[in-house]
Order: sequence, then structure tokens, then C-alpha cells
Amino acid sequence: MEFSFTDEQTMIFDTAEAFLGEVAEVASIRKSMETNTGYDPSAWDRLCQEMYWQAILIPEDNDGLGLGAVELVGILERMGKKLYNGPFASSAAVTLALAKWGSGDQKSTYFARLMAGESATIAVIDQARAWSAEGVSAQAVQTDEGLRISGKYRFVQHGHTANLILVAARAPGSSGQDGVGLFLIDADAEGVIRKRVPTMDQTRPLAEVQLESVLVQPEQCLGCVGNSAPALAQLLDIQAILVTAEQLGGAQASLDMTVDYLQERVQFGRTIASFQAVKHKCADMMLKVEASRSIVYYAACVIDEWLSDRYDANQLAEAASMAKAYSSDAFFFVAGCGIQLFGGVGITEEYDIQLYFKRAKATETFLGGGAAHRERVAQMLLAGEC
Amino acid sequence: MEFSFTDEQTMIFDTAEAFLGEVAEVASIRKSMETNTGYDPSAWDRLCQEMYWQAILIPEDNDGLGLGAVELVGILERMGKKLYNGPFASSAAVTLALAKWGSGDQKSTYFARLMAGESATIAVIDQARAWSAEGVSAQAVQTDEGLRISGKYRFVQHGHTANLILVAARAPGSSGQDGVGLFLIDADAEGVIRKRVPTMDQTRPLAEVQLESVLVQPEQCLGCVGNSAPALAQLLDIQAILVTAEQLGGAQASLDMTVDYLQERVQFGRTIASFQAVKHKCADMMLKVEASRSIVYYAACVIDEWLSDRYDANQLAEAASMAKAYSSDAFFFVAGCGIQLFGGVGITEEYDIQLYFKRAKATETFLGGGAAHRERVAQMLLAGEC
Amino acid sequence: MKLSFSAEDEQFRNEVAEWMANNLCGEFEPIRFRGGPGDEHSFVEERKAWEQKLAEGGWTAIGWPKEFGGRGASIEQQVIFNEEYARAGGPGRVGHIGETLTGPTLIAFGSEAQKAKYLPGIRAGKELWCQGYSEPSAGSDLANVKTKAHFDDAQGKWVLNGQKVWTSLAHESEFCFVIARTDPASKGQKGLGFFLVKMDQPGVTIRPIPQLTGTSEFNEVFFDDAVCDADDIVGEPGDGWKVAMGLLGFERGVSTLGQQMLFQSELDEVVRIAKRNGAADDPAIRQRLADAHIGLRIMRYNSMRMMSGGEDGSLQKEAMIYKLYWSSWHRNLGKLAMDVLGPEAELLEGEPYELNRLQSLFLFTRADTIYGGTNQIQRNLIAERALGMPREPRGAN
Amino acid sequence: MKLSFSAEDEQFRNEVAEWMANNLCGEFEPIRFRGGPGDEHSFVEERKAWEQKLAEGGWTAIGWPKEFGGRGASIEQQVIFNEEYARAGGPGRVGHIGETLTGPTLIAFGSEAQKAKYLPGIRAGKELWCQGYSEPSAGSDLANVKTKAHFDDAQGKWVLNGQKVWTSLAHESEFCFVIARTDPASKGQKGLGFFLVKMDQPGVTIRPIPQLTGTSEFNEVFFDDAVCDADDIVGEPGDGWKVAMGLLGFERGVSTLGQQMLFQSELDEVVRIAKRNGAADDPAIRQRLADAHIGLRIMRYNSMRMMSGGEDGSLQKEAMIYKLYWSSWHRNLGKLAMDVLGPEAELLEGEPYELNRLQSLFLFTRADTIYGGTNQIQRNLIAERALGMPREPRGAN
Repeated sequence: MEFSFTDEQTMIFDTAEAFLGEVAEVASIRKSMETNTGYDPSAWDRLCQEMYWQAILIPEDNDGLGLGAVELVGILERMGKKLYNGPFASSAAVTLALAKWGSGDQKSTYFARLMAGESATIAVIDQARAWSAEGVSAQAVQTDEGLRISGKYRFVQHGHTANLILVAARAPGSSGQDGVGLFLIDADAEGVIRKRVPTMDQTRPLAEVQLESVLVQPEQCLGCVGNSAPALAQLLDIQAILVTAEQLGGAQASLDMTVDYLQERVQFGRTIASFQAVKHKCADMMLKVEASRSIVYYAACVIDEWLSDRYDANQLAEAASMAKAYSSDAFFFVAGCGIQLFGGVGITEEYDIQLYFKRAKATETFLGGGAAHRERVAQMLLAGEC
Repeated sequence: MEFSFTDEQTMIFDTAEAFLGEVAEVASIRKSMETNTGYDPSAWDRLCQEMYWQAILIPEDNDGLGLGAVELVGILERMGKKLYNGPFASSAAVTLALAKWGSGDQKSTYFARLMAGESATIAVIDQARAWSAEGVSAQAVQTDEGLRISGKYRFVQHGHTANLILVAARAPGSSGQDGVGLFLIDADAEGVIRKRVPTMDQTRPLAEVQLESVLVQPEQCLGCVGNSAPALAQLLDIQAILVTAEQLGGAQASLDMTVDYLQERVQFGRTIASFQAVKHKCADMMLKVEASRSIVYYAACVIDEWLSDRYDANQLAEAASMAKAYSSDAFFFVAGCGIQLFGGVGITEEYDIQLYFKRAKATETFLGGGAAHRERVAQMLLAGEC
Repeated sequence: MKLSFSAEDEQFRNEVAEWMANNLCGEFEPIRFRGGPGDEHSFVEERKAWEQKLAEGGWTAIGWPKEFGGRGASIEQQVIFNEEYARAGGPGRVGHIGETLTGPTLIAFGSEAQKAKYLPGIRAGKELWCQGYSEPSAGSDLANVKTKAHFDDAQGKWVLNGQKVWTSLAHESEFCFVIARTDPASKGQKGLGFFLVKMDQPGVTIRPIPQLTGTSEFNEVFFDDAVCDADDIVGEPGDGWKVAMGLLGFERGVSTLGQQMLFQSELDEVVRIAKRNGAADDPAIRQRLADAHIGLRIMRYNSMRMMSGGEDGSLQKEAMIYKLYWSSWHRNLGKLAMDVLGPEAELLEGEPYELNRLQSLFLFTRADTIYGGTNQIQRNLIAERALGMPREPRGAN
Repeated sequence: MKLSFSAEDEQFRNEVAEWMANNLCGEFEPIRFRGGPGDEHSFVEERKAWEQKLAEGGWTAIGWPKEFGGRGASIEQQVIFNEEYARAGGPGRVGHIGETLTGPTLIAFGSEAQKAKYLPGIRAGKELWCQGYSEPSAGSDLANVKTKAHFDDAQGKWVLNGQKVWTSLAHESEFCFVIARTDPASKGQKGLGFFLVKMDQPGVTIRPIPQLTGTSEFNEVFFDDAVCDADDIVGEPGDGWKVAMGLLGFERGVSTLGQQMLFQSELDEVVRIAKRNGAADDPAIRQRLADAHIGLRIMRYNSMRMMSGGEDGSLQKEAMIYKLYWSSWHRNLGKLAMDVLGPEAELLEGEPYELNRLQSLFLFTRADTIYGGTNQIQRNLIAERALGMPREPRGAN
């Protein structure tokens, strides 16, 4: 047991901070969020070519970097700080899914594509309020040529630009935990229609993805078709933990920029930072940021344990729900306080704190908010599962 | 529509403040709470003889004062300020029940006894978590001599000293809303066994009351035997509103004594009151006290409207649940903040703020806490009933 | 203290309801329920026309004394008017600043000439007003006014220079009341004047402030040698702070009821959606819906107490909590609306940044706890004025 | 950063578990799970005996260097020890002040003679310590020390006069460390000394403070010409603040884990009762149970970060939030416990004021956010030291 970073990790994070400072300054984020892609493809290319971050979780055997979830989460935290808007988190989630459940062939095929700079994402639900197997409505119908998937997916991160989409679909007539499969779809396959949808948080592009009888071959099935509800739950948990890392970074940045502003801004002949009520609010913000940090890095460690089969799905679920519940609320609280402490300028388009606030709102709802995840923890707690 | 006090009301409240200042100073409350009765009977006698407050709600036709619920609530607020521990609120609730549902004979009989200084209380539940018709477990069995009531009641305010106990009991085999009756029992009737139980809040004596085949005659039945579940609900709502008046007073007193202490106590060379974070906490406390005042006096007005049949049970229920939910939480918040701002001495037995804190806790749970009453409001809201 | 209305008042209620039913229809149908906070930029022209329609019916400024064109309506009648106006879906009033702020201020502090010059236009719903209080370097420190006014003998006019900020409806308004420093050597609350300034003149420039909502309810207003007549100062030079504070007192009056009616319609919409999309089955959401309902009812009785209280305009305790209370309540409603919508809350109505009503509510309510005195300033005021705690010291600056 | 333990550490875990199983039984059976916060007055004699039993097994002061009788246990091993101690139901430690505060302080700042004189008694579980920090007129203003110490040449001893307050376990302790003013002309953090004072002497009077719980965990301690030897001052006269602050740093170390284990057992009880009495069916209670669980897990990882961090004793961010975090969490647990009990929470175990464990938790946790630096002081410290915001000015006094 060890709860501090290795020197290597610290070095990776310093590098990340420097690189993101170059390619993801707020001005360029603001510019790219108004483009069709919703992010800057050239920054993404540099990320893949110069940093090779897309290979962090890919084993060395597959020519990846063979690093772990702690490194991944540390980088995501720094992306969150910058509101980085490229398809990194969603690609990483797909990478983790492949690492856990991919066949040898799938790993070599898809890892190669990802390492070459292709991006990936996950598409699960259309109408449901909750992200879960129950919410899967797309259907995978067996035909002579193979399975054909039809259905609509919403809330798909970077779904309009991703090269690879990991989708959930169910056997006709099935419901609940039954009949669910996970499939790796090429975005340019026939029958894939997707469009970006306008979102309140402009830094987090979402898309609608429509599959119209898209053909999939057996080698595109991840794990066992029809039996993948547990895997889907774990996949969503993984994805949630990655979101919490970005939330942590966003919360930290919100706190930092707020304190900086308060130290400068003078009212009543004093810096605002000198008002005790303001100081105490900032102390509460910091408490939440640090507590969020503790649970997010714990969850990162759990991913590592889970990847090597030392922790089970329950432990992953508990970690994910704890981290998502706490970090969602913490980020929203911190960014909300940030706007308040900025005062009038906080609600102007010109200042950045409102972008963090919207990010907090968007990531809170995505994959379930605090109340939903606390209820899930309560169920485990009362069942003696945690 | 009018939302300020009349000159007469203001005069009554000033008199109340003065009288309670005489008979209910904290030292005498502390002394009486350690006696067997849990309150000072001589103060109660003076209250009945000099103030005649027990007659506030008794119509002038019955030789009462013929005043309304606003006067009652104003006095209860001031009692709450002093943590007054006599059987006033419970007696007033029984008085209201008689005024609403009592027959002419019942009114003349029982009003006369109450005006003579007898005290009364209400006994409803034993084990249930919620105060409601569903929770009534005592049974009223028809025999040749009349109904005989058996059962145990807990959480009975002043049950060990009250002369008159208004009890709920149900027909054998009935459940839920069915079969419930309300009965006026003499405390010295055969088969009535009662004892005071030790409580966390020492200023609010509670008792267990055991009825062992207590005989009741038809003239002791309030309203329609077997059909009194709606009346019971209204009775509990009335009682709840009276509790909120005491909560309001307790919250106001907690705020006042806290601010006084903060203005005196010096730390770091400044009065604690000069620290902005402390000021802001006090501002939040005051906001809750004033908001509580608004809803409590609204609820008082609703009692008046209900008494004269202009408002129905739904409107009473909404008012009671709104007031109880808000005032319970407000008092607990204010008294809790009070302890915190007093600092170390706040948790000593010597200082009074802890007594208010315990009162807040006790009254919060009594007749249902904030969450339960909010759920009730939600049901009405979603059903379009409010 | 009682809840029921007199028969006379109930008669008045019928009168209002009937007029609304007969007039808020036809060409005005589209503006029903529109133009509330965060929706202020909608249907401005139609709402201006509606303002005049109201005036024709005698329904503007009903609380003003009859001599100034009002009805001298009682508090009860004003409550009733607001209730019925809202019930009928009356749109957000574009004339509210003139009616509830400028008017009462002039009636209390203005000269006879000023009353004659400005009240009829307000009363007729033809002249809209905006307010020039906040300044960029002042923020919560309202008295830190840098805008200057000097009397130019040559022109015989006051000349104003400076900048105001957070001025809503600036581009729709005929006039602005401006607080400006008449004594250049003064500081803080001393040496200020309260001016009535025509917006349509070369010296006034309006720049909308793009907000997080993608809209621009607020503006910056620049005064570069803007002028007003010699007698367009309310009170004497140096009285500005007193007048301005009196005006803030009026802000907490009957006008709060109109606001609450809009809040009620927002809450109703949240409840409706919660019932439709299943959010109402979630016990945590139910708690918060109930909390919102209770909170709004309390706001109403806070207002009732405020209005029934002392007539000297002094701030009672219930008035001192009013801003902090409603802004916090409204902000919470915005968040609740989003949680009721769930993931859908993230999806906009359209490109490039078209918010639905609840999204707009959510984002815009973040301004509620800031403008008109931040929650922090409100808590200072409560602690210092209502609780008598020590004042926050000013810095050396 | 990783969660799994090494094989060697797992071996150590077995060793602890086995020793506990073999020793926390028989005469010690009644004290299992007892003596936590709010229960500190229970079984004191038995817990003193247990302390010596622990010492015999080599399980006191395991984190101290071997040269002082410790095991020089690694952080991992200390974590494991605390986990297994709690799992086995190890009672609240009466020796914790000596072990976690006095010991590390003497090891860091004490003379060789002091180490030789005091460490063995602590290590052996035979000499208990209490702390003399707070004073009645100081409260949160820790440096406002009025207790005086002067060196009496005739006796060759330090002579102390003054009063301390909020001293727990004073009547059970052999020694007290006392911060007192050695330079009568000094103020604030300057001119203080850190003294090691024997409690059993004529100059020391202990007066228990009756609390809202009906018990008296805290005491007032009066020093009237109390004495200690010439070499019972840690560091030099004037070093007292530095030593005291160092000691407060040690407070945030491994000892936090033992505390968390007690918290876990309290939470377990709340969950158990909620399941039994149906409170767990209430969705609002479920939310709060989950919140408590998450909060406690976070506390654990906060501690892990704190312990894994810099070894220079400097306070990292996670250490600065620790007190505010745990005290708030614990206070919330107390309230949750009451809400889980429902109306039953009001009924005591017996006359005159016998609280059950959860009632005691509820009332006693109101002290948690006050002693050892109120939540307000903690927020000051966080804002000023961790966030670099301006310091709160002292008054003129």
C-alpha cells in the first residue's frame, strides 16, 4: 500500500501540465468549441504524436506505454483543469474495455488503430434517465450476414467525430440485464448516422448517433454477446471514474482562478480575499477539492486492481459511485461558489469561471448525478457489500 | 387579508413576555425540570389564575376569552423563548379539538374543567415511527358497560401529570384509517397507569401512558367513534402547529443569546461578533428565524380559518406540514449554530444554549421531522392539492 | 392578522380577472407567461404595447396616489392585482422600473415639476426607465461612485461623465436614473447627486454585456458629456445617497409579489415536467419540490409581513432578509429544474445557444445572488443593521 | 500509488490479529469496543490495565524508533495495526496522548535526559499524559496564554500559576504538558515555555466540567505554585510555541486511523439500527447513510495521503483540511444517528441522564467542531496557510 506518486508519475504530470499549457489554453478551447468538431484536431494530433498518451494503458506487448490508471487519471485531472475538449477520456475508456475484455486479435487490431491516433467513444442509451443495462434500447438482430444493429444513441461524447464507437445493444425481446451485447463499430460503416447536438456546456461536445441496420461481424463483439450487462456496468463505472478525474481538475482550476481574482480585486478599500466570509467559503471549496482528490485517486488505484483481477466488479462499482457522487457535487459546489465570488463578472461570457460551472453541470448529470450514485452506494452498504 | 398584529394582540404579547419573565426564568426552568412533575405547578396556577391563558380559545359563550389562534401562537412563541415547560401547548390542542368537534355538553363540561386549571394532553401512538391513524394501536372494545380501552401510549407530553387525556384507539381488527375513535379519558380513571420517562431534552417532560381496560361512556367520545381518522389527522396538525410556535420562540432566543454573547466575548483582541464569518452565520440564522415566523403565523391564521370552517383539512395539513418542516429544521440549525458560536462554553451544562439545542432536537422529531413533512407536502403538491 | 379578504376586495378581484380575460388575448396571446427573468429579451415590442394597454385600463401604477394617476389601491388590492395578473399569464412588465422605483422615488423626493414631467409617461406605459447604479470598479461597494456630474453654466445643464454597468433594459428605456458624484472632492456616500437622464442623446452609449446565457440582459452604459436639465436632479446635490437608499427601500414592496407570481409559474413548470418524466418518483426530488413549494409560500408571507408593517419605509427584519431569501430560493429552483430534467438538461433547443426556459432559469439565477447586492453584502447588512453586530471595516485604500 | 499490501505486510497483519485474538479476551472482554469519544469515562481502570498488556506485547508506540522502545513500524504497518486493533474491538486508548503527542514531541525536541525520563513510562503504558493548552480567556486564540512560569532559584524549580481548560483525562493522568508564559512582558506566540508537569502535587487542582451530556470528559486544571524540575522544560524558555505547533503537527498522523476505526464502528451501528427499525427504507436516510460511508472512506484516503506525504512534518493541504473534515463528518453522523432512531432518540436509557451510545455520539460531537480549534479557526488556517489569503487582523486589544 502506497498513497503518494512515484517520481516517474510526477514527471509525467509535469510534462502534461506543460503540454496542455501549450495546446489547451482557454483562448484555443473557446475557439475550438465553436468549430464543427468541437475540439482542435491539430492539438489531438500533437497529443497522439508527441505525448503518445493514447497508449498509456496499452500494454508494452502491444507497443503501448504499459502505464496504469493513476497516470491516466493524473493526466485527465490536468485536462479538466484546462477544460480540454478533445476525445481523450472516451478513447481511454474504450482502451480500458479492450484491455479487460478484448481478445488477442481485438487488442492488436484496435490498439494499433488507437495508437495511430484514431479516437473512440461509447454509446449506450437513448431515452432512459439512468445509464445502465436497463436503459439499452438499440437492438442487435441476428441475420444471415451477421448481427445488424439498429437504434438511436444520445449523449455520446464526441460521437460525431470518433472513429470507433463501442455500442451497447440488446437481443430483440430482451429487457433488463438480459440479452445485452457490446460491439465495436466503425464510424464510417454503412448505416451510421451521427450529428453533434448543441449543449449547455460548449466544451464537451455530445452527439446523437443513429445506427440503421449496421452490420457487425463476430470479431466486433466485445466479450460474450447477450451476456454483457455486467461488463457494461463496469464499463460505465470506468467511464465515470475518468469523468471524476476531469471534475477534480475542473474544481481545482475553479478554486485557483477564484482565489487569484479575489487576491486582486479591491472592494471597500480591501482585497476581497481579506473578507473572512470569503476566506471561509474558499476554505470550504478547498476541502471539497482535496476530498475529491482523495477519492478520485483511490478510484484510479481500484481500476488498476480491477484490471489485474485483484478487485471485483463490486469494488469497482463502489469506488466509481463514491467518486462520482462526491466529485460531481464538489465540482458543482466549487464552480458555483466561484461564480458567486467573482461577482458580476462571473456571469459574463468573457470570464472563464462560467465555462467551468457549465462543465460541472454537464459532468454531474453525465453517467448519473450524486443522488443516483449515493443510492447505489446505499444499496451496497445495506446489503453488506461494502 | 391582513398580516400585522392588532394593537390588542401586541398588548397581549407584551404582557406574556413580562409574565413569563417572572415565572419562567431559566433558573426556575432548570430547577423544575428536575422535579417529578417536570414543571413548576405554582407557575401553572398563576398562569391559569392571573393570565387566564387556558381560556384563550374558549368561546365567550363558554365564559372563555374567545380569542384566536394568532394570540395562542404568539404566547406559545414567547413560551418557547423561555423553554417554558408547563402543560400549556398540549392543553391548548385539546381545547381546540373540543372547540371543533365537541358537543355542546362536552364543551360546557370540559371547558369548565380546563378553565379551572386542569391540564390536558394527547396520546396517540406507541411503536410507530410516524404519528398518524396508521400508528394507532390501542384498542377500544365494546362491552356491556360501554367501550373499554386498552393499550400503551408513548411520547405523551405531560402524560404523567395531565388531568385529562385525549386518546386515540381503534376497533379490534381494524387497521389504517378505519375504526379509529377519539376519547376523553380522566387521568384518575381506573386502569390508567402512567409514568414519566427520562428524556434527552429535560425541559419537555414525556410520559408513557398505559390504559388497562379503561371504561369510557358515550359522552367521552369526541366525534364519531370509528370514523375519526380524519379528525385525528387534523388534531395532529393542530398540535404540530403549536409546536412550531414554540420552535420559533426557541430559535429566536437561541439567536438572541448567541449574538449577545458574541458581542461580549473577545478573541484575538476583537469581539467575536466582529468576525465576518460569524456575522454571516448569524445572518443565516436570522433569515431562518424570520422565515419560520412567516410560516408559523400563516399557520396560526389557517387554524382560525379552519376553526370557522372556511379552510378544509387539506389546507390545514399543508400549513401544518410546511410550518413543521421549516421550523423544525430552522430551530435545529439555529440552536446548533448557537452552540458552535458559543464555542467551548456552549457544550457545558452551565450555559443555556445546549438546553435550546436539545429542545430543537426533541421538537424536531415530535410529530414528524422535516423530511416526513416535506414528503407529505410533496404528495399534496403532486396531486394538485396545494 | 387574518387570511380572508373582504367582500369588497373579492369584488375587486373579479374586476381584475375580467379585464385580464378580455384584454390579454388576440394580439397579446403570444406574450402570455413570457418575459420573466431570463426571458426579458423576448417580445419586447409587444410587451411595450401591452404596457400601454394596461395603462388604458387603469392598471399601471395602481398603488400610486390618485393625484398622480394611480388608484391609491390598498395593499390587499395590490396583492390581488398581482395574483390575478399572474394567474392570467400577464407577461413580465417592461415598465416595472419606472412604476416601482422611479415613480415612488419622485413621489417621495421629487419636485412638483419633476412629478409633472415624468409621472404621466410612466403611468401611461409610454416611457420606460432603467437604473444607473453599479459601476465597474464599485461592484458591491455601491457608494464607490466614480461617475461625475458638474453643472455647466454655459449650457445651463448638468453634464455627466462616467460608466455604469449591469443596467438592464438600457436599450429599451427612454430614461435612466443615475447616481453621480457632484462634489469631485467627496468620497463614499457624501457628495452624490441623483439624476434623471434621457437615454436618446449623443453622450450616452450602450454596450450589451454578453452573459453566460448567450444573451445580454445587462448593459454597460457610458456617459460622455451626457446632459440633463438643471432641474433633473432629485433633491439637492449631495442628497443622492439618501434618495438612492430610499429607492432601494421601495424595491422591497408590493413589486415582490409580481416576482413571486413568476416564480410560481416556473415552479409549476418544474412540477409539471417532474410528473411527466418520472422525476417526481424520486424521493430526493420530491423533497426538493416540497422544499421549493414551502420556500415560495414563505416568501409570500415574508412579503405580506413586509407590506403590512411600518409605513415609514424603514426596513424591518423581514425586509432585510428579502433579497437574500429570494435569490437563494430562485437559484435553488434553477438547480432543481436541471435535476428534474436529468441528462436532457444538457441539450439545447437549438443552435448556436438557444436555451429553453428552465435552462435559462438555471443559468440566469446565478446572477440573482449577485446583482442588487450580493448574498455576501446582504449578510453583512443583516448582521450589521438587523442584529447590531460590528460593521465590516473599510480598508486603507 | 497502489492499494495492495506486500506479502511481508500481510504477514504482519496476521501477527497483530493473532495477538489481539489471544489477548483481548477474558478479563478484557468487557472493554471490547468501549471507551471511544463520548465514552471516554467508561472502564478507565480496565483500559489502563489493557494499556500495559499492550505494552507487554510490544504494541504500544509501534511507530517510535526502535531506540526508544518502538518498533520503527512503517506507515503501512501502522495502518495495518490500527485496522486490526479496531477489527478486534480494541478499546479506546487511554495512553494516546503520551504515545502520539508527548512521545513524538520529546523525540523531536526533547533533551536526552527527558527522553530517558519520560519515554519508557509512556511506552510501558504506565504513565498517562494530558494536555494543558487552552485557557478560559483564550479559547480559539491559543497564543493568548496567561498561565505564567517563573524559575524559582531557591527551589531550583519552575513554578507555574494559572488555569487550563478543556483538559481531558486530567484526573487519570500522571503528567501534563503545559504551555506557559516564561517572559511576563511578552505577548502572543513569543515568550512561552513548554513544561512537563507532574499532576499529583499540591499545586495542581482538577475540576471536572459538567457537559451537556451529563458527563465530564473535560476538566479545568488550576496551577497554584505548581512546580516542575529545572530540566522539565522542552527546549528553551521562549521555544514553547514552536514546540507546541510541532506537537499539533503530530496530531494529524497515524493516530487518525485509530479514530477512523471508531468512527467505522459507530457508522456500522447506525446502519445496523437503520436496517432493524426500518429507517433504511427511507430514501432520504439512505442518501445520508451512503454519504456517511463515502465521507468516511474519503477520510481514510485523506489520511493515507497525509501519511504518505512529505516527511518534514510540514502541513500539506490534505493535513490542513483534516480537522475540519472529520469533525464535520462526525457531527453529521451524530445527527444521522438520531434521525435513524426517530422519536426513540428522545428516550434515555435511564435516570437521571443516562445516554445510549448514539445519543452520546450526537451530543458529544457538538464538541468535536469546537475543541482543538473550532471549525471557524480551521477555515481561517486553510484560507491563510493553504490558499495564501490575507490573515485575519487582530484587534487593538
